[in-house]
Amino acid sequence: MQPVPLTLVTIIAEHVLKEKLLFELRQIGVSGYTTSEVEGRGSRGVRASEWQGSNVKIETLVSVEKSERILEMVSREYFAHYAVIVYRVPVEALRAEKFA
Amino acid sequence: MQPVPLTLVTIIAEHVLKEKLLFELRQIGVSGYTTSEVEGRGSRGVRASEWQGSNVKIETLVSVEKSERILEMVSREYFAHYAVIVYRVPVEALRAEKFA
Amino acid sequence: MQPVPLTLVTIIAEHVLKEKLLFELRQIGVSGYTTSEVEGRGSRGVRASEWQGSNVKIETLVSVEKSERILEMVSREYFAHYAVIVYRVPVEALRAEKFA
Amino acid sequence: METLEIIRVNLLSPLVLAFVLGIIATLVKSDVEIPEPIYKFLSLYLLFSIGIRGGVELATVSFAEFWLPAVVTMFMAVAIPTWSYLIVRSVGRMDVANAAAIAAHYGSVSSVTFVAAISLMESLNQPFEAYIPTLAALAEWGIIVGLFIARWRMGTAGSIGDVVRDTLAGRSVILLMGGLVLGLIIGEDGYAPIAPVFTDLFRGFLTIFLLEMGMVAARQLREFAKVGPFMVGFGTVMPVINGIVGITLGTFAGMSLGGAFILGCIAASASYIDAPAAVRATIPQANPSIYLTASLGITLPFNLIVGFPIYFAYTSWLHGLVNGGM
Amino acid sequence: METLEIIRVNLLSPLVLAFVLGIIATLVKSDVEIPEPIYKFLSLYLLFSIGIRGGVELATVSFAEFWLPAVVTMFMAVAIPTWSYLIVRSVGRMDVANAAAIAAHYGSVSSVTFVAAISLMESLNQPFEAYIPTLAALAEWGIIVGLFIARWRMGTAGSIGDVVRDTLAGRSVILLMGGLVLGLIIGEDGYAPIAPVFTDLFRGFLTIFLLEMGMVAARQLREFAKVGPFMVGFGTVMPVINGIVGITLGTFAGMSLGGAFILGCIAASASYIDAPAAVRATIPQANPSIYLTASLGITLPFNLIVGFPIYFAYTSWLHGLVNGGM
Amino acid sequence: METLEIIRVNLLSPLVLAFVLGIIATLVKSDVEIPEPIYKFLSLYLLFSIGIRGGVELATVSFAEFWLPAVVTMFMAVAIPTWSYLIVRSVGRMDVANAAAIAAHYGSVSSVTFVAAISLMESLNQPFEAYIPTLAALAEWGIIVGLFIARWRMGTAGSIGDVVRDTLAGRSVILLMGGLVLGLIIGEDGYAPIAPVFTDLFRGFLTIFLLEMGMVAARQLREFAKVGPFMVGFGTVMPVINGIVGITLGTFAGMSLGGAFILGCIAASASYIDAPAAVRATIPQANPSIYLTASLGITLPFNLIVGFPIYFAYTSWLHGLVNGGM
Ligand SMILES: Nc1ncnc2c1ncn2[C@@H]1O[C@H](COP(=O)(O)O)[C@@H](O)[C@H]1O
Ligand SMILES: Nc1ncnc2c1ncn2[C@@H]1O[C@H](COP(=O)(O)O)[C@@H](O)[C@H]1O
Ligand SMILES: Nc1ncnc2c1ncn2[C@@H]1O[C@H](COP(=O)(O)O)[C@@H](O)[C@H]1O
Ligand code: NA
Ligand code: NA
Ligand code: NA
Repeated sequence: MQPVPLTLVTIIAEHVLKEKLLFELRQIGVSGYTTSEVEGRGSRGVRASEWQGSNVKIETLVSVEKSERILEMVSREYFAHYAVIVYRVPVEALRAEKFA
Repeated sequence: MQPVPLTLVTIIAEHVLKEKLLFELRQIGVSGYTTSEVEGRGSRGVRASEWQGSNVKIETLVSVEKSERILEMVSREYFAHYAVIVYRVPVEALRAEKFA
Repeated sequence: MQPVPLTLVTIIAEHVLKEKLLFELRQIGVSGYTTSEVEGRGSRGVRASEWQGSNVKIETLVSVEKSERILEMVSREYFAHYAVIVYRVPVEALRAEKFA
Repeated sequence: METLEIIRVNLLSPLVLAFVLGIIATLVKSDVEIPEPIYKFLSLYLLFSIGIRGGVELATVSFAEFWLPAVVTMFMAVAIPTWSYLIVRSVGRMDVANAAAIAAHYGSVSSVTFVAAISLMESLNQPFEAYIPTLAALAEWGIIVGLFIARWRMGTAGSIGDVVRDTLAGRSVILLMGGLVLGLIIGEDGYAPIAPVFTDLFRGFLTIFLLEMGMVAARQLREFAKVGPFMVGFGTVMPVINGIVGITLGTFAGMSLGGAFILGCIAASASYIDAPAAVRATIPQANPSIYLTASLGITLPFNLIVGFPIYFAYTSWLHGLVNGGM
Repeated sequence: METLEIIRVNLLSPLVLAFVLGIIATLVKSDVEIPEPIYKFLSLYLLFSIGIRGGVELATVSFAEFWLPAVVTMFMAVAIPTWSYLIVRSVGRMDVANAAAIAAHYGSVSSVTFVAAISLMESLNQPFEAYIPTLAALAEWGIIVGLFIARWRMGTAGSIGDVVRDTLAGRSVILLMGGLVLGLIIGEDGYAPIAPVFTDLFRGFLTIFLLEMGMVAARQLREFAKVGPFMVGFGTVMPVINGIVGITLGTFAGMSLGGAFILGCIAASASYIDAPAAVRATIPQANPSIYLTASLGITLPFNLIVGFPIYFAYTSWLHGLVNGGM
Repeated sequence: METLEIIRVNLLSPLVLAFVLGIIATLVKSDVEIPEPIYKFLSLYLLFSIGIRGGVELATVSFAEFWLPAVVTMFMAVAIPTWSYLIVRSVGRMDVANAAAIAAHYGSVSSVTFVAAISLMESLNQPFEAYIPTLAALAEWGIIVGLFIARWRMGTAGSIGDVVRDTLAGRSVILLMGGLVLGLIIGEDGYAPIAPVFTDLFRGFLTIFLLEMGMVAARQLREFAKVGPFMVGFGTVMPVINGIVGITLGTFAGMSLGGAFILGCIAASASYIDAPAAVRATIPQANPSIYLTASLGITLPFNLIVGFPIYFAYTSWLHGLVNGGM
């Protein structure tokens, strides 16, 4: 099985955005995602969820095109008011067909 | 200390595979690994562990050759019946001798 | 919004180093970081925190220059006596101004 | 009971002392820690327990005695956010988003204040109405009113529909009302075998919970400087006003001394879980430093330590006046 | 006790009501949540408590009364998976992997059903045999039988050796049998100081646990559509058949009314933790949607709500017949 | 009580049996697991409970009876790490870093040993001094002495200032001393309503905690081979010496039988949480396999299973001698 190039997009956001972001990812048509609980510190001060202690990290393997749309969505919808960062890195994955 | 190129292989799998995968990684001779609890959604439906809520993410820093063998192992043993994805990305790490 | 190149530095260390490492990162002037609880196995044997079960993973998005300083700091201060690994990977992120 | 005596009883109760110990532990940077799952469990347990115990007694309540307190509570769920909003806007000169956010917090209920108020009445052997959990659930609606104000004044404020649904099906409402129905159905006999958990452990678990809340409040208090003098004043004066209104209305609605006191505490308290989450999702422009620090860092300790004796003294005095003696 | 009365007692018990509340909370998408560590702890506590309490009474048990029920349970651990397999193959027309997977589930024990059955007998003041935890541990072997069927019919099914070891050293077995031995050694006197935790809190903690199990079952129930009508029928009829067999064999093996009822519930229940994990690891071809939804989404609620009264009515009737009156 | 009898009582107590069950569960590779948040909560609960209960009784304590035991404890906090260091250096021939690390461990307190010692006295109805939690808090200073030795002999050993602060504001100290003050303030009356949690549940929760500690100790025991024969000897002989010293000093300082026994256990025990964390941060050259395996894998089980009867027999004998009969 030959590895194929894909893009891994990582979003780190305050917890209150979790369901919204996953909903938007499904709208964009990602084939799957993986979430985990993280903590963090960035440019924003206290957040509503901070005393409850956590951010969410969302990782999704997608095509380059979809990664563009995700970056665009996050910056358009959430950058203004929320604590959120997003980055992407090219990776090689097996089973390309899954991530179409 | 000069950073050296290595490959970071990430496996995300349903929890029931954790011990098996780590065993296989040790067989392949990885120098170490890091695991964490994640949740996820992919192409498979409900899984045995799903109502208990979690996948495992296994990350291991290895040489390119070993990364080939890991990808091959995962695809051979687990792709058919299990919820598992695997990808790799080139990184730079310190202490190359550790990851021989 | 145009993605800009940055470096993602990942440190995995025994838990007892968490506060010290974050302190050093702030000294170096990182704009933020994200931490999570992981478990792991490497070349070192039992560690003080091991029976309590966890390592810490620290991820920080920085410029290449700062990534150099972080690698240098970790190798200088912690490689001799502690269980710690560090690696970096180039990524593309939005909002470059944040990570100056 | 005299005012001094009630101050003493409150200040020297295990609950308040544990809260203060939590504050101290944080100030001296201790690593004392109640793990989050335990915190969440205790919070669920306390609400569920209050619901069930209310339910067990509920059989004796008639609609006649219930409807007026319910109307009064609904009135406050509208009125308190409204005047909170107006005060923050006019006196505090804050923008619409922050004012509406604060209104949503002070308009709804802090479950720990509510639970501690019940516990105080129990420890003073002051009976209170079995339907009290229902009033707490109704008071949760204050959040929605706060968010409606935001939408109305700002044109947009996320989807209010979701918030209404989330509030109605929210943790606190389900646990209080679900517990109430469960208690009503099982009655005294069904309750007996679970009483060791839901009655006997209540005060001790609440003590541990307050240890944690003290730590949480103290961490939030560090943001003190950021909120400015207006919010410090607001965070201490507003609860007293709301508390007095709640007690007065409760008393005239025919509630017992204990019941009117608890309703006053519901009114005086500011939400620190449900409101922050709802506000963050719908009014992201508002600054969490302000509303969280006010409700969690200022009003919560104020109510527990200073407010309770004031409210109880006022309730006693008013009941003496209205009913001609306690 | 009359059948109607037992239906009432069961339906209106805090346990079943908490379970139903959990189902409702999930259906209305509430954010009520029992954190996973609490869930795991309660599950450990309940099994350990049953083990210890059985052990404390065990001194009075003679081998003579124990051996027949033990043999009967071992027989069922072989027979139930076998006929479950045959029924799923012939009537359900499923493939070998899925049939064997289902056999492993219905052949073993749901610990929550087992614990709830014990609690029901306690609340009805029906005594039962002290060695009951041993029977539950023996019944766990049904998993292994299910996996043997898979290996035998499919040529390969992972390493059965591991599964045997995992079952013998599994959580449930260690807690039940370890608790039993511990209880036997400490006796009444040693038990007294720990009784507040292991006896007094039992019913209340079980109530909270069932609140969570209701949420879990309801989430699984959403997969309902995927399993098809056969599995819905199987998930409700199979437990009744197995339950009746268990009760009948238990009764003829000389067990008390309470004991035979509990053995029936062991037989009727389908594992939702140990079996899924073992099956996933050894028969990955089988579809978890099917076996998990059947055992967790259908059979668990069925047993708790509908099954218990049926099994108890049958047990009473049979005991009346055999022993000439209750 | 005779020595054989105390061996029996200790070995067959639920606490030790649960500990042994934990060891067995780990040896047979069972998946029994106490989730970490539960473990942390129980550990907090046990210390807090001991603090509060001590505080409730503290009103009766005069400074006259307290000061000598306090001085004795402070003496031991200096002496025990010192002679531990010297023995490890001279007999064990280890390097400075490892010797100082071991000194810090054996110089301070294992909270589970301390709590279990208190529980043993309670179950034997042996009264002990209310100020005992203070002694445990003082004994924590042994860690600092160990680290001072490291700094003194090695030139550098991280920042001792931080360690002093961390020890003074550490979890154990805050919970024990905070609980003590809380208990002192609330008194008997204030304690009554929280007694169901802090008194009644104590022994049962400790049993569950020891189940987990057995698993932890057994996992650590696997490192046995790595530590070598000297550490095995040290880990069993050193506690006996320290225990006897503690008991003797306590007795001559006028403590009761129960109190002297507990002080002996404080002396005999080796820290397994606070010391490892402090040592790892300040003496990273020291090998955790050695100090953790010794304190957690060897000394902890030794004290709980073998040490307690020895210490109690010695305490009884000494008290008989000094006070002319028990
Ligand atoms: N430079 C960074 N590196 C890694 N994570 C970051 C960085 N900046 C922010 N974050 C994460 O993103 C979250 C939101 O960041 P911010 O919007 O800057 O407050 C933080 O809580 C961190 O978890
Ligand atoms: N496109 C994706 N991006 C990130 N994680 C994924 C993706 N697809 C699947 N996963 C993860 O891999 C697990 C198994 O995927 P699957 O086999 O597709 O069900 C999921 O539960 C996710 O945690
Ligand atoms: N090759 C590796 N790949 C991934 N993580 C590693 C690797 N080696 C070590 N680690 C992580 O780094 C920690 C410390 O490693 P070590 O210093 O080798 O004991 C381990 O506990 C792992 O979490
Ligand atoms: Na309010
Ligand atoms: Na069964
Ligand atoms: Na010691």
